Amino acid sequence: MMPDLTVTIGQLVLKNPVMPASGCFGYGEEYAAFYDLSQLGAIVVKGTTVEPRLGNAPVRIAETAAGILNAIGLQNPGVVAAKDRIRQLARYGTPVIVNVAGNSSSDYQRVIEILEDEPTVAAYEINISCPNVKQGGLAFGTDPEVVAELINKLRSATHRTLIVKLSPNVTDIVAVAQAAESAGADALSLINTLVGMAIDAEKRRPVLANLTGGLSGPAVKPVALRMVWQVTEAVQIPVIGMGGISCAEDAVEFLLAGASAVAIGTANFVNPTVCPEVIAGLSEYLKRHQLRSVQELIGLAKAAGKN
Amino acid sequence: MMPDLTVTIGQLVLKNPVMPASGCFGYGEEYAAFYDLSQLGAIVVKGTTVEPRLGNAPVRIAETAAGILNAIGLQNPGVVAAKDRIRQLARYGTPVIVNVAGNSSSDYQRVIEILEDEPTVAAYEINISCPNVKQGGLAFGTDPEVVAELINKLRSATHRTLIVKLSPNVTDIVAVAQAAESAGADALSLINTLVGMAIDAEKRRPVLANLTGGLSGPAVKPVALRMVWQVTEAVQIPVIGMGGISCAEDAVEFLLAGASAVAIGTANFVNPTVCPEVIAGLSEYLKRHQLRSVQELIGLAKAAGKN
Amino acid sequence: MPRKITMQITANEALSAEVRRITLTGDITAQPGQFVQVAVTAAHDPYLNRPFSVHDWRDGELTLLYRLVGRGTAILAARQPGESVTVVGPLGRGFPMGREHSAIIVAGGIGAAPLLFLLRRLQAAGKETAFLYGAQTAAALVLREQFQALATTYAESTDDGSRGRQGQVTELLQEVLLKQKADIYACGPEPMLRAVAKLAAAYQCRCYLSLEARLACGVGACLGCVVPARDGSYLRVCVDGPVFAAEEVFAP
Amino acid sequence: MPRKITMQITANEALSAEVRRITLTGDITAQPGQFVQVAVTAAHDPYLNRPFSVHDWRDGELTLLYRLVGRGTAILAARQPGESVTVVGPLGRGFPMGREHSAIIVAGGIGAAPLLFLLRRLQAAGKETAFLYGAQTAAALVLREQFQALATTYAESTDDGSRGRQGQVTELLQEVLLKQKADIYACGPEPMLRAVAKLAAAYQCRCYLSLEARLACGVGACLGCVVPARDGSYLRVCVDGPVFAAEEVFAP
Ligand SMILES: Cc1cc2nc3c(=O)[nH]c(=O)nc-3n(C[C@H](O)[C@H](O)[C@H](O)COP(=O)(O)OP(=O)(O)OC[C@H]3O[C@@H](n4cnc5c(N)ncnc54)[C@H](O)[C@@H]3O)c2cc1C
Ligand SMILES: Cc1cc2nc3c(=O)[nH]c(=O)nc-3n(C[C@H](O)[C@H](O)[C@H](O)COP(=O)(O)OP(=O)(O)OC[C@H]3O[C@@H](n4cnc5c(N)ncnc54)[C@H](O)[C@@H]3O)c2cc1C
Ligand SMILES: Cc1cc2nc3c(=O)[nH]c(=O)nc-3n(C[C@H](O)[C@H](O)[C@H](O)COP(=O)(O)O)c2cc1C
Ligand SMILES: Cc1cc2nc3c(=O)[nH]c(=O)nc-3n(C[C@H](O)[C@H](O)[C@H](O)COP(=O)(O)O)c2cc1C
Ligand code: FES
Ligand code: FES
Repeated sequence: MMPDLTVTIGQLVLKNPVMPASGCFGYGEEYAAFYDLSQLGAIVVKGTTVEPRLGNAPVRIAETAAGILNAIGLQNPGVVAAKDRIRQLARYGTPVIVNVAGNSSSDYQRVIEILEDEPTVAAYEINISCPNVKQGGLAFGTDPEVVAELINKLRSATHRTLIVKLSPNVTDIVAVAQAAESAGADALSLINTLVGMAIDAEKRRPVLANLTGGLSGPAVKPVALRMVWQVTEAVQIPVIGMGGISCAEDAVEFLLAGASAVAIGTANFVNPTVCPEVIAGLSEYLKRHQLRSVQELIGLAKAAGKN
Repeated sequence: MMPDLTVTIGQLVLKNPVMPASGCFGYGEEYAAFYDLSQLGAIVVKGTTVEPRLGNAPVRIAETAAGILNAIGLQNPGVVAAKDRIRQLARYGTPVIVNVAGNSSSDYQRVIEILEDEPTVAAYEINISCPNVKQGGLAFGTDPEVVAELINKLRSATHRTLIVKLSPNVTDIVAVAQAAESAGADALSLINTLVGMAIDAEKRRPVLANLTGGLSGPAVKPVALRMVWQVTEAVQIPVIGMGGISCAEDAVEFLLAGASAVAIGTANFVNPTVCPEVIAGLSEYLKRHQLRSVQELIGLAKAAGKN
Repeated sequence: MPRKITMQITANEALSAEVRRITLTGDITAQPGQFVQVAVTAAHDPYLNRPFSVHDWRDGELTLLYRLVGRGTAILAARQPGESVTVVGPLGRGFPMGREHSAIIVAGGIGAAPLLFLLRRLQAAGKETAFLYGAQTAAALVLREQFQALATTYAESTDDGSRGRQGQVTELLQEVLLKQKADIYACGPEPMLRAVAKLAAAYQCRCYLSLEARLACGVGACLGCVVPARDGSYLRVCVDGPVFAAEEVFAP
Repeated sequence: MPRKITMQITANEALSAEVRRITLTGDITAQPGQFVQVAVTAAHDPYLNRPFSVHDWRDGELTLLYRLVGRGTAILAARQPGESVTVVGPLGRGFPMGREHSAIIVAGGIGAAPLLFLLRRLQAAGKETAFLYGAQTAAALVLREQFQALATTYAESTDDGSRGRQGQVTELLQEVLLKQKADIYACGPEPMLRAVAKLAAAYQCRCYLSLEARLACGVGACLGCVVPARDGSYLRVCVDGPVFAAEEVFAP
């Protein structure tokens, strides 16, 4: 018997808990060459702002040990153009989650307003944590009160599932998580990238034109797992876990830590078929461990962690 | 001509900017089998507390992608026994820096008091950031006011060089750095480990008995470089940079980012002769780049980063 | 359509101290100017796949030419025939076939890599080809006989004069352009490409350049590999290129 | 004194589906029961060195027996004769020579690794040795002929009865202990070691056990590899062991 992979995130019932992470999957079409995107639990599209953004100057990517730094700077065509591309995803019949970014709460509101009449959109993921945008961005993600205020406003702007994406660059991620929860978030996603830097020893200058960038990939997995564990101890709403997932075993670890679903980012770059491979691997894992449903895995390591 | 590797940290003049990181070098004797420790710029011994500490239960170490998690829990023989072992290091004639840990400001004061009459001790490194000790430890390192208060007290307890070791697990490391500086710290060292976690997918439980541990090794280098860059922009006192250094090129990157010296931790475990290799490699680098002194490297990437 | 493909290594040999050639068999197709991403290791360090232009492709056999510059290429060099390697490709937009009867191909150092496949295709299309090959020293003119044998005309230059004309390969280009109009194709270091683009503009020739950038995904999803376009926007090297018309990317 | 040594691989062969033997030459010394840390890769993933007991050492030749369990051992298995590998060692405290005329060696599975060198030394010291070898199946009794040829007496058991006695190797131990007093040496899975320690205590024999833990530094500096001692403190497997007297670590 096939194990049941269904999970629920707010109003969304996902046929499996695996989705690409925002900014790592464009608007989906690039990976459609490699497999049928309808296999995915959900599709998360890239950070979308009201106006088009050019993004940062190159160099935008630096490779680091078991990871990368990126400083894309939210390059995107703006919500109006993005809407057309999002509509193309309807054919896959899998929920589409739009990652929303901005510099002010009215920016976020405006993006949601414009997308409200687009039926392809299933949920919003509020990116309060992009480390590569200089004004605003970071501040939103680090102060629980500012987060609560923003999410309150967005809560009245939509009845759709509202996911708040948390920054790991904080002293106390639990406080931010709880603020988002009490302001009405339906779910949380974490982690966004850790702020980092690379320096070219030979050229004696920073590698990235933006100086700093966001660290992602296997290198950050231990930090992500810890934060997912901590946050799921402290909130009732579901958490989408991410940070360095590159195989089914990694995904299992996030579920065991308490995540209800997982997102895969940088690993797509190294292995374009990682998402379907993780979905298949999850099924295998459940069968091997004689579990009927992926939901049995969620938070299962917590009990063990307590004795 | 041999390039000049001398750097100054508070009252210490180091013959080169390379030292082992605390907790990764015991009290020195283990690595004395591999090379003459008098080659080192300084020797930093492990976190020392007033009373002996047993440390955490095993499992204490988990390997992660390009790094490790540790949850040693400050196992140490207590300051009185440590003093005898520190005295053994006098023969190397290189400055000995004692990493001081505790749960309260009087703990730290007490350790310093007991070490004040030991001439082998050249400086104290105040560990306000050990993530593996449950009470106290973490709180010290994250709140600028608490840090200022602690360092104020310790400043009156010693005329020796006082180095404050910062935690990377904070929203704003610059605020903590500035608090330590204004309270009278002679230098800063960063970063300590990032709080992380590992889960065993097969056993479905956390790997570490302590649940969380501190992440170190090449994986954290980008975060460490960023923090060294940020902190050295904001303070006047010298910074000892660390986090993932495993070769001379890595050390150069930290110096270029603004560090006045570097410490090498986890890499000793993989390559027991990494410290002398980095010292030799620094000389090579300076020769190849026709620089007369390592001091010319300090912060050199900042200028490039600004155009 | 790009795919993830497991390929078998059939040869992996040194052509010079710095340049090697690896031959892979497997179910892949390619056009001249396209590239593949090679998963040099299954471990997480180095993390990203390495992009290499298709040096040649026929009968299910893919050949790459690679210069040893760092860790990834060192790992690739240690892989043995018989082993398998994961490749993602074919990727990117290759060289268009052009309109003129004559084609000039300008190769700078390892930039020669994608130009063999192009040269064969242009010859097969009945074009007259001039292959201009520049490098720092004679030893770096790898596979010179091969290019010389295939091209209608062939000329070469080295920085140190150890073979061919001493000087820049663009001097050779200027001489050829004085005599004929042609479509120009080039791959090599950026300063060379800029100089080629300038000459092409001066002589009003179509000009196609293969660019490099640091790639992450290689498929257009991450926006990591952009170069500034003439119109102020950014172009992705991996899918909008790696071959660009000169006027898309360089001011004349 | 431990050192960091570059060694040459002279052989690296499969002894069973899971167990391999690698032979290295270079300037190293060792005592039975000591181990080395092997830098399986120069990249940062996997990051730590892998510890392996000295299976044998003579004439500048170091032999390790290793079981394929994960990524590090898989990388090691792919290394070719002729390549070099960095090794740190010798590390740890080995087996003491004991006091009785008779020695019983108990090997559980890959726990046999350090016991060949010990067996040779005990024989050379003129002791009478009983080698008791247990594993899950016959195939896992690697090098059984070698142990059998060297030891004064030899007995074996498998969980599935596919060779030797069906059952636990500790049953064989009990039988031998009924007949004679001896120093006991053991390496194998922890439950086996605990059972051996219990029998040794019951028959009042000295007993030395080689333990495993997750190591980081391997030299005593990180305090990562501790096991609880009987006295409530912690012992470091890497320098206080890996060989411990049974009563240091296990309650009788
Ligand atoms: C579309 C495309 C096609 C390519 N085709 C070929 C080819 O056919 N043959 C060939 O030899 N090379 C080719 N390259 C370049 C090749 O990808 C790099 O040389 C290779 O990835 C280096 O890997 P490494 O791990 O050995 O070097 P690393 O250790 O990653 O780097 C070594 C040094 O090279 C620099 N570097 C690495 N990659 C790049 C880059 N893409 N741009 C600028 N600097 C870089 C690094 O900063 C570092 O200084 C191509 C690149 C692209 C984008
Ligand atoms: C002093 C000492 C001597 C040893 N001698 C030998 C020997 O002679 N021959 C031999 O085959 N092995 C020996 N081992 C064990 C050997 O070090 C490990 O099997 C090896 O490091 C695994 O590496 P890997 O990368 O293949 O596995 P990994 O991918 O690191 O791990 C695979 C699985 O094994 C588990 N694991 C790995 N290492 C350990 C460990 N030390 N303790 C418990 N679980 C672990 C992991 O949790 C994981 O589930 C020894 C260990 C020690 C401490
Ligand atoms: C190139 C790149 C672009 C990204 N863009 C966004 C984005 O637009 N919005 C967002 O919320 N997160 C963005 N992220 C963060 C990822 O969604 C994810 O949170 C992070 O990379 C950690 O997961 P990973 O280690 O699996 O990549 C981006 C990450 C990368 C690598
Ligand atoms: C096993 C281990 C023990 C450590 N113990 C201490 C300690 O006692 N005091 C301290 O300030 N830092 C301690 N650290 C942190 C290191 O000194 C260093 O800040 C950190 O590991 C980052 O450097 P690295 O990546 O080079 O290891 C320890 C790190 C490790 C890995
Ligand atoms: S490499 Fe990702 S868009 Fe080009
Ligand atoms: S492994 Fe570091 S003390 Fe034993």
